[in-house]
Amino acid sequence: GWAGRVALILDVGGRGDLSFNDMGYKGTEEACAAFGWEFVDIQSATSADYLPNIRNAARSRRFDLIICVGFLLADALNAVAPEFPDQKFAIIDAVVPHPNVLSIVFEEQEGSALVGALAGMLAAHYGYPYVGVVLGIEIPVLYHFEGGYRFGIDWGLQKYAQVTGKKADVGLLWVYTGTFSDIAKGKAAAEAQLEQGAVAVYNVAGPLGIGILEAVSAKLAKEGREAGPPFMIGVDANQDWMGDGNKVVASMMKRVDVGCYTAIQMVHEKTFRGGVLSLGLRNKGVAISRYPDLLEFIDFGIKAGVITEADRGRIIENWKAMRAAIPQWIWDAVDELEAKILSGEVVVPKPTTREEMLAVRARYPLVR
Amino acid sequence: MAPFLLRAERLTKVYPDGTVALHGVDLEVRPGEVLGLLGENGAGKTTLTKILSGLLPPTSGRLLTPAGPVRFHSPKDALRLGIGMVHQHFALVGTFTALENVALGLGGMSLPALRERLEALIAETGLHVPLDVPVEQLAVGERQRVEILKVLARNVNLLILDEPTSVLTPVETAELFKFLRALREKGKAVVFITHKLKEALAITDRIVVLRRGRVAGEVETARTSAAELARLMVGAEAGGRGSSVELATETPAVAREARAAAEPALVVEDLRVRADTGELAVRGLSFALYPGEILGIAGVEGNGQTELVEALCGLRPIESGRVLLLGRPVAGRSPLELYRLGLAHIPEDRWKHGLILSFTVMENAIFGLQRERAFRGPGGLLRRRAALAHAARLVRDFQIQAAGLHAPARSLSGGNQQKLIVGRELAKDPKVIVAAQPTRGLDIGAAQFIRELLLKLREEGRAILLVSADLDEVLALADRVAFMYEGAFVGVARPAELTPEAIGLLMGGVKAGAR
Amino acid sequence: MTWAYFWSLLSISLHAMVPITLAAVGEVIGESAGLFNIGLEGILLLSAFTGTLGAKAGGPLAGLLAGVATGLAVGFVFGLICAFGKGNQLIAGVGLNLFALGFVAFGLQVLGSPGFHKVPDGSQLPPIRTPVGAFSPLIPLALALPFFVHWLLGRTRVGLRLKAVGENPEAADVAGIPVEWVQLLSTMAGAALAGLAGAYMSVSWLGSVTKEISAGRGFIALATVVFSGLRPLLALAGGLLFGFFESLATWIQSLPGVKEVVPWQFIAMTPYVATLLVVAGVIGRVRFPKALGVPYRRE
Amino acid sequence: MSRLGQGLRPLVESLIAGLIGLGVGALIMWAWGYNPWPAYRVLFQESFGSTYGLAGALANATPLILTALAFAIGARAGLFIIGAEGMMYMGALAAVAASLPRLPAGLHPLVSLALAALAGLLWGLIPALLRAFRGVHEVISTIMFNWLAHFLAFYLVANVLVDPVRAEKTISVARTARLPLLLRGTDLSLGIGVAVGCALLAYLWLWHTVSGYEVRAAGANPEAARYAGVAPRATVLGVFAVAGALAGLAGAVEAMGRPPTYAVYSGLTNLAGFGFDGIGVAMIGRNHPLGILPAAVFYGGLQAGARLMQMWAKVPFEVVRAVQGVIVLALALPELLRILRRLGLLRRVRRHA
Ligand SMILES: Nc1ncnc2c1ncn2[C@@H]1O[C@H](COP(=O)(O)OP(=O)(O)OP(=O)(O)O)[C@@H](O)[C@H]1O
Ligand SMILES: Nc1ncnc2c1ncn2[C@@H]1O[C@H](COP(=O)(O)OP(=O)(O)OP(=O)(O)O)[C@@H](O)[C@H]1O
Ligand SMILES: [Mg+2]
Ligand SMILES: [Mg+2]
Repeated sequence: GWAGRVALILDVGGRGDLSFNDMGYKGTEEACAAFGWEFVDIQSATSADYLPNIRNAARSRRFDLIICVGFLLADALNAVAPEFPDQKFAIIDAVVPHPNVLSIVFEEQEGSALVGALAGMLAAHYGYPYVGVVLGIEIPVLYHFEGGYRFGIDWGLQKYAQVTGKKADVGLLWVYTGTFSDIAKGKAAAEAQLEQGAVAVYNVAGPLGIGILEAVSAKLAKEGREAGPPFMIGVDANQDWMGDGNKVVASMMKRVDVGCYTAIQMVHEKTFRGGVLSLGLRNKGVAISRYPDLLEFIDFGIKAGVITEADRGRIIENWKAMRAAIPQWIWDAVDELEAKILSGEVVVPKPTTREEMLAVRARYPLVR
Repeated sequence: MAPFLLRAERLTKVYPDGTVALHGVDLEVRPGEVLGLLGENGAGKTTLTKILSGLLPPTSGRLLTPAGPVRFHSPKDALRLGIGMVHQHFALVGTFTALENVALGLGGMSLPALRERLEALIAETGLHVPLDVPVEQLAVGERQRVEILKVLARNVNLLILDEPTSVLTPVETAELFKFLRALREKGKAVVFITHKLKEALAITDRIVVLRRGRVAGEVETARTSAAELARLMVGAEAGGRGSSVELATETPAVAREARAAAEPALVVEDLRVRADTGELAVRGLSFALYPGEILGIAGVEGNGQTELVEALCGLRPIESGRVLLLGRPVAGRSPLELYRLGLAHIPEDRWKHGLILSFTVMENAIFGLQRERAFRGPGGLLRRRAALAHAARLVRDFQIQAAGLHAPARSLSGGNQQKLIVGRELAKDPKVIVAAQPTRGLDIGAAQFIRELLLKLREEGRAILLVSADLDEVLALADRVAFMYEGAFVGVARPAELTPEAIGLLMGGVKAGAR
Repeated sequence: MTWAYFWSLLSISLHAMVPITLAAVGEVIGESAGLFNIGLEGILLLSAFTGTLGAKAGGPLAGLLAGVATGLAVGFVFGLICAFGKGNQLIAGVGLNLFALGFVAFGLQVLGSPGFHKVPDGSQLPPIRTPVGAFSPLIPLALALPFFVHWLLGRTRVGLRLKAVGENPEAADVAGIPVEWVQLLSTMAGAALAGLAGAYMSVSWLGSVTKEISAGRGFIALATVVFSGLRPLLALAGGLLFGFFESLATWIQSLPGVKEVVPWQFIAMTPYVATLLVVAGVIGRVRFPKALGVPYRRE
Repeated sequence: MSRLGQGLRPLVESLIAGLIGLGVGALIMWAWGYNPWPAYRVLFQESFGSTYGLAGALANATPLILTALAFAIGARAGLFIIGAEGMMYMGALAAVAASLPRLPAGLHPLVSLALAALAGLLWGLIPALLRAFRGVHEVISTIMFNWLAHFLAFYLVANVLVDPVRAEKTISVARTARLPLLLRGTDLSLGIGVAVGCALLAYLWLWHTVSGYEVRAAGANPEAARYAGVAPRATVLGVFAVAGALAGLAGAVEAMGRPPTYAVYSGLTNLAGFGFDGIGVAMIGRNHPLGILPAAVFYGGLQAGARLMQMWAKVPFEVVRAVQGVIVLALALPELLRILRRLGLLRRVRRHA
């Protein structure tokens, strides 16, 4: 007696990254709970599995919707979708132009710009020479993050100059670790950046965030402090709750869960149409983490068995204290940037090809 | 005092591969005796003794001591009861020194203390070995001595020796026998395996002959003869080979006119070769080997024979001097090239150079010949049919006992492994043959077979260099015997001209006519 | 680079050195006795996993012990198969790696949060705080252990017997040394150290386990063993060399302006190139126990 | 030992090992509260039970056959070459690069394969030389070269062969150079033909040619082989070359024959692992080219079936890796022979009586 059945096909990253993939899982799970659907999640050992996995699901003709999480599955879906014209598909992070495919893409650059601005102003305010970012494998989606981040930092530094009349000399430390799995690399990279004076390290490498947070904690412990600076900046999910609530200053939330939820909802309510669904600041598909998100994701953390109910209160207290310690004008500035992006007054660059990325790097070199 | 030290009752041994090595063998070892164990290759001597010394468990049957039945789970248990064995194939740690090797077995005792103990033992037994050189750098004979010392060091009261003399010189053998007699006086027992009837007759009190895993007979040494033993070993059905056995027991009289051939087949001039240790092992050797003659090289093992042979056969670089094979320089030529020039080599260490144990009889039969027209077809294809035919021929001509042409060489008895090598090398139709210890460890039948073969080849006008630790063999076969001592010849003579004491002196390194 | 930079680089290097050195030295013990276990990667993975569970259940020490126990267990199975069962060691090792890869990933799937398991901060091994930074207590251990093993193998009767078993098991057997037991125990000891290394990664170094946490370090350790020619001190040197260059690579990458000149991928190659150069240039041929990898049979 | 026995033994052994592996796998599932039987039913139905499934199995087997051969040939020569992984990367990238120029459809695949083989070969050259002339153990050098290949591939994917509009992958192999699919609606390509062909050639080489004989001799007893005129250095170089070429082809068939992308992903997510799985396959196939064929199909089949096992039995596919591990582990045990003997499957050798 299921109202419907959905297959969630993950890329090789698989679950447990506490970010991208887990977000897809979370949204699907919630939607299934809400609409009484059956939920089958399918992981891929190698990218050679993408095509068979999608095809197997479609051949079975048992799914009302097949969601592909990650642009890596785009080619495979592109091949399978026409084979099964009346099977409904959805894909995250890629545009697959078929009438039976809903392509859900995110404006990562917008959110990245916000955390970039935050990081830039933090560095200037606390007098740190650098802001940092640790990225995974060099792929277009990550270009969106890097591009937006660079833009945001630059914007934040100008803002700082406006507000204080002082010019801050802040540079960017960035690393593509080439892995989404070797958390040791994430830790080492973050340690290196923190040691050179990064006020915050932006995690754009899913699971490596675990290592990055380890590095931040170690650095703080070394300086005998509990709360940042230096901070980590979370990604995809709201990761503010990690590290006791006072080490992740904010998260660039990419609501993959919202995307999945919406797709299922559309099918459930018979409003599903192929096409592109773009989620950005506008429709809360991308956002900088705020208090309600914290509460929501503490539950997520408890469910994942990373923290326990007992930690809830302390984490919330720590988080509030951490945010309060940062001057209000910085938060106001972040809100201002968000407003300007929404109004279209500010347009954040969205590099997708290598050339475009190089151009953005040239435009915002951010070297001291 | 108990009438016996150790008694084996109805021992049967079936190896994992199904080989039945022993069927219900009874054996009793009494204190104060040297018990000889004879038998052809594969008769079961090693297997039996491996069981007595706890290395192998019997498939059925039991062992008794005066105290009652015993079950050995490992040599440790046997050693605890004072039973020690010197193995036919060395059981030494190559990278360890003699001292360390001995130390291995002995718990407790400190190395310095052990050193004194060993030096005393060496003095007592005359088994001289350097204590501080890794044994892998020692000559086979020296290693054998270390083996014996190893067991003696743990003053056992039953000492088992599996073919100990096959690598010892007469002098050393005599020394060893002296020591064995001493043991006997002390009321200890010795089990002594050999293929040399003379030795058996010389040292043992009682002899048990094994044939095909059964006791073929037990005799009082005093009341037997070489001929009787030989018959017991070979068995009635051996028929035709009886004569060859006779031949073996007293040294064959072979015509010895060295043919005056114009051209020497092998010329060695002032040859110098280094050992693995780096010091000179061959110091300025010169000799010529003529077609139709056998030049024997006698001498205590470890006097450079191994290095000499390896140098002649392209396995070891030549330090200086000249070696001409049929007029062509040997230096810098690979073994294969030398074979193409007409050289055959029967290697001293059958498992190192001779064979590939995991390869089949067929594959071993063409080993080294694989590139010959006969076996190499168009496009480098292997002519398997030809290879099989060749292997079959060897097996027939050399009476090799194997479970088939596709059986791994590992499954052959060492004697048969040796026959396979000899057969293969001689099938190369060589002009010059370098034979190192060609009959080591072979039973009379096999050994005699190979000796006769060498004589036949000589008759055919081939030149043969025979390096052997078996003095009788050299004297019986060679036209000229060269005595090698510390890398040089101390004398070259016709066997007929040699008196026993002269031989003794030469072996000992005293130059002929130097008195 | 200021001193602060130097110290932190040093700290990163030392932390990266620990798992490789521990695993490598352990393998040196096992290989000296003739057992060649290429399953190190698997042991690291398994014990990183069990270490996490242990730590969550009973604190850091329980975590480390769980890792060691896992090592012992795996070593026991491996020894059973290879020493007593006369199994093929390469095959067993490969099997071990495959099994661990699957088992840990599977385990992480079915335990709460798939693909990743955090060690609660309270259950992590507290580091030793020094003015120049925090160091894991296992660092001094990893630095000292090779010297101990060096002494053990080179100077003691135990070492003599162990090496005898590796060089010529028949000789050892004849000398009354229980070959199989010596091999079993040495390979278990070795695996236990690898297990400690694995637990260190999750309980002390990274504070969590992922399905690929070992990330090839087991193979690097293996390479280090070969590189060392079974000399524990050289194994330590290898571990340090590798740890240092690995960290240095990450460091250089994060220095502003470098990537623009040299692509990061090439910087990331330095540890491997360095190891190769040292081996090819300095070490060259190494001698291994004669019976290494060869099962010993009496019959 | 009868030849029949020798031929039969490894087969039966592998079967028994397979059963043991599946047994332990079942135990693991059961321990975590899954029901193994439906899981295995799906696993095998979907991998070997249908044409579609079998096609998946064969498609997975294709690169494994080649990497397994690369390892097995090394093993036969006494070399423990674990560098197939890196060689394979290089082969795949070479195959992609071969699509830069335009070539006629007939010729293009051949050129691409040749280039890939060459690339793999060259990548194996340095470890080979290090081994032959500096005595550097191949284990260490090939491990290092796997990592070097890993990063070099990352660089080439991201900077040199990168798809200008899709930075996450290289340019795709040209249509003219792709290996045609043998079965529409599956990902089984002509690559399987290449792989099987290579296996047969490898068998012929090792057991029916003189140089193959010498390679095996060098592996079994180098000392004696030298004495028999086998040049050790030449052997090392030759074997590395063949292994490298085979591994290179493995990468090529994957890049040229695996729909839909026909490219190499950054992160090498469509290549990583074939080299190491190849070792496992080689061992299940007893380092024998003809044994490797069924071994690879079985191994690849398990992986193919695992996809549906997780879908219908909801058992995480990783368990299949564990099963594969146990199978290999079990194969290490010669005791399996004893079992066979009890079954009376092996003729006994009697030298006496
Ligand atoms: N490990 C083994 N596996 C199978 N068969 C064996 C094994 N060891 C010995 N045999 C067989 O058992 C029989 C007896 O061998 P054994 O070594 O005891 O004979 P032997 O009297 O020592 O011969 P030799 O005089 O050549 O040393 C032979 O046929 C031999 O092939
Ligand atoms: N795995 C095996 N399978 C079959 N036979 C074996 C095996 N291992 C050893 N043998 C044979 O068992 C016997 C015992 O070996 P050992 O070395 O004691 O004597 P041997 O090889 O007969 O030596 P020799 O013939 O020179 O006296 C030998 O015949 C040997 O070839
Ligand atoms: Mg014997
Ligand atoms: Mg013998």
